[in-house]
Amino acid sequence: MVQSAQFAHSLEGWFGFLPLWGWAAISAGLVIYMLALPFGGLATYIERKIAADMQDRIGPNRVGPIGIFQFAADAIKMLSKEDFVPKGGDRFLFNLAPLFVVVGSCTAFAVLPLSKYLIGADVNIGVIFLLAVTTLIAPGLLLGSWASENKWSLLGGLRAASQIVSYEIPVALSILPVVLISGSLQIGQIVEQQGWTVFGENPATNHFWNAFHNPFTFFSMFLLFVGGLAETNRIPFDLPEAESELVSGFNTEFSGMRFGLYALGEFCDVFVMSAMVTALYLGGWHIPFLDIEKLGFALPTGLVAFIQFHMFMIKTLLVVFVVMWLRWTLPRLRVDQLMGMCWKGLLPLAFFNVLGTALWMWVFKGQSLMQLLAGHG
Amino acid sequence: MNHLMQFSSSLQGYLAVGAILFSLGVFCVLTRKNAIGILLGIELILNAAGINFVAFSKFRTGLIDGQIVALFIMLIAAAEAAVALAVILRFYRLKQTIDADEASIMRN
Amino acid sequence: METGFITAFWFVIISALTVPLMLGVGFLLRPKGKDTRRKMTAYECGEEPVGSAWIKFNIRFYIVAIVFIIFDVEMAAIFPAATVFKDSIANGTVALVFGEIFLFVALLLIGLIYCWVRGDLEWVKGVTKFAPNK
Amino acid sequence: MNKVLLLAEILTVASALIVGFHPNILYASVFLLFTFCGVAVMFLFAGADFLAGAQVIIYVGGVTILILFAIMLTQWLYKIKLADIRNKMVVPALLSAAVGVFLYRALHQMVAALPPQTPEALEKFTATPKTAAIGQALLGGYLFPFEAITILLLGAMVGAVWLARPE
Repeated sequence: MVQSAQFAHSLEGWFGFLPLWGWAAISAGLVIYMLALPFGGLATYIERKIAADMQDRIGPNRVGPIGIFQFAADAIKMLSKEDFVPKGGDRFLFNLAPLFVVVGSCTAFAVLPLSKYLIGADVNIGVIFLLAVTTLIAPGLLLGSWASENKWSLLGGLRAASQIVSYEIPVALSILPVVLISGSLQIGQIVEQQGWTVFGENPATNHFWNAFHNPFTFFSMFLLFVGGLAETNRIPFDLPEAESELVSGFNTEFSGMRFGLYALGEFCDVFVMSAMVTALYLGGWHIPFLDIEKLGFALPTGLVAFIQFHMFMIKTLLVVFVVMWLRWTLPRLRVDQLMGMCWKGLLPLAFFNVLGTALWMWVFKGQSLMQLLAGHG
Repeated sequence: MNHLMQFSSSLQGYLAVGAILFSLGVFCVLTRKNAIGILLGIELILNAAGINFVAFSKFRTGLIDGQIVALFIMLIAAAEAAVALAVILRFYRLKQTIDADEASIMRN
Repeated sequence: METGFITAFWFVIISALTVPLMLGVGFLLRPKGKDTRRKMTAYECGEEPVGSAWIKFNIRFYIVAIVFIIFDVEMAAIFPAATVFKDSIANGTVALVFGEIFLFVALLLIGLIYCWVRGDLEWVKGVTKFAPNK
Repeated sequence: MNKVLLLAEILTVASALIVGFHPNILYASVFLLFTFCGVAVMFLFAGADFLAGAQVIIYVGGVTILILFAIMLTQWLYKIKLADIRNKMVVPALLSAAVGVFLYRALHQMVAALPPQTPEALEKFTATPKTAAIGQALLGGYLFPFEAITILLLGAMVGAVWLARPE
């Protein structure tokens, strides 16, 4: 068992004076209001800037320097828009749907390992928790689309639900190799094992990034990325909200802040997916080939947490950038291609990767490529 | 209030919730005309069984076996839901209704 | 109960409270127009909506959901077995665990292949059958 | 922490009541979702951490979606057909209440028959992670039931797809 150093513990250690549950509440509030929601807001701006750069335009540039406050302007606009439930619609479900989406995507932030000392909730079923919480999104989208009594919405919602649930299988199966390697579902432990330093002795459990553990996990990472892309309804898998076919898909009838909450939930989900790739395959908070806690002199924990947090954010935002980059690169798939790709492409490949990783573990006694190269065996 | 909290975290609390869920499930099965409604009742009953197994596993035996049985219940419940809904769908295509009273071909 | 789950509960509570909070702020700021009939109609690109939106949709969605739930269950059941795989290498029961995972996966793959061969995974059925030179 | 458990139990029972009594089946299935979530939290407090996750994944992510699809597919005459609960409710209510009371009493006798755990043992049981233990058990004594369930799942998938397939 790794010494659990969750956000609440760290805060209690640094500041004291409140009971642990108080710090737990504060850490949850901090992660949601200082990371999840601001990211959801800023991502809209960043996405538009990246789009503009790729298409040789300027993009938003009016509000603040280089348009950085565009997201605030957007938020004010959304807040001051009129809000109504369509006439034949179901008011109760219409109100309930954004709740599912926001809870599903924001609660997933609880298990993201921002740093060794800043994991919101390093629960011992971390991976399962992540998968379980994000399943709340699919019923939310389905109910919201049904409640708005609009044909575009219903078609979009059905597509969204069936796409999200289908791609959940390849996503879970491409997480499975990591579980095989780490022998744990606890995300903090999974990340901890991905450390590697060239300046000294590595613990026997550490085996560098999971992506480079063996060839199968390398492919598994891409499967996870593609599956995550589909789960978050991003291009090229954005059929549920394909503008040219379904107006705006499942959120056609959602106006003002309700639409804002949907968009927010979606961007938070993109972050969660990217963070999942980072934490499970790209070493999480670890700086490549360097362990800042074993430099020979001790850094204060606060500084370590700060550095690790930035390392994690750099990696995650790089993955987010790739997601946005793909949006302006790839065309949208057709619905039959989408389903075919899931069931006939990703699923058999994911099974293959699981069995391949298991075989590698068996043959090489659980050693990673890096450990074999370093001659640990 | 304190008493209620004490009760809720005891074995009796779990059993009470399980019994309520079970009887509501039975009620649902008996009163719903709709075949999907009957399935909802069955899901409630299975959940009640799961609660009881898990509660006994913690409060009495201290072994993991109750949880494994609860896991098996879940797996079987999902398989059952898939098959039951497929049957309902078939019935719907046959009769254009899913009223359980209409399923009387086998009668007489 | 460990700290992690306490924090996780707070995450659920705070993110659930965010929704009414934001909608509440919006409620204070936004104009309250009258609900005219035209405004309340569903958006169908400017046309008057015809009939109910609760249409009968393609049964494919449903079949995909059925196949999904079986794999979902399988996925949930295989995680505990995968967790003990690493330890089993050390204590020599690896063949058993590997065999078990392999059997589990193989049996479900048979089901997948059955659905695949019978064409249940084809979204557009009949297009290839009727398309050529008719 | 007991407050959270109490809240979860109230959520479970309240939403189960709505499942039982709401005439609209779509609402009933939405509240069934809340019941599942409440039961998951109860599992968590009973030391079944993996089971709680599996409960959410299987029931909320799987069964609910399937039920919602089925309702949406079969109930396209929404308002006419969804409100179909029988008018005679007294006899079923009495009957199910009797079943519930009988069940509770019967289990209560079992509670008395089995020796209780010490508070320390309960604490320890709740705190230990269960995933690996479940994995060991599934590979040990429960190997045969586990494989039997795999075959059941295979049969269920093939059968359900065969039944649902359009001619």
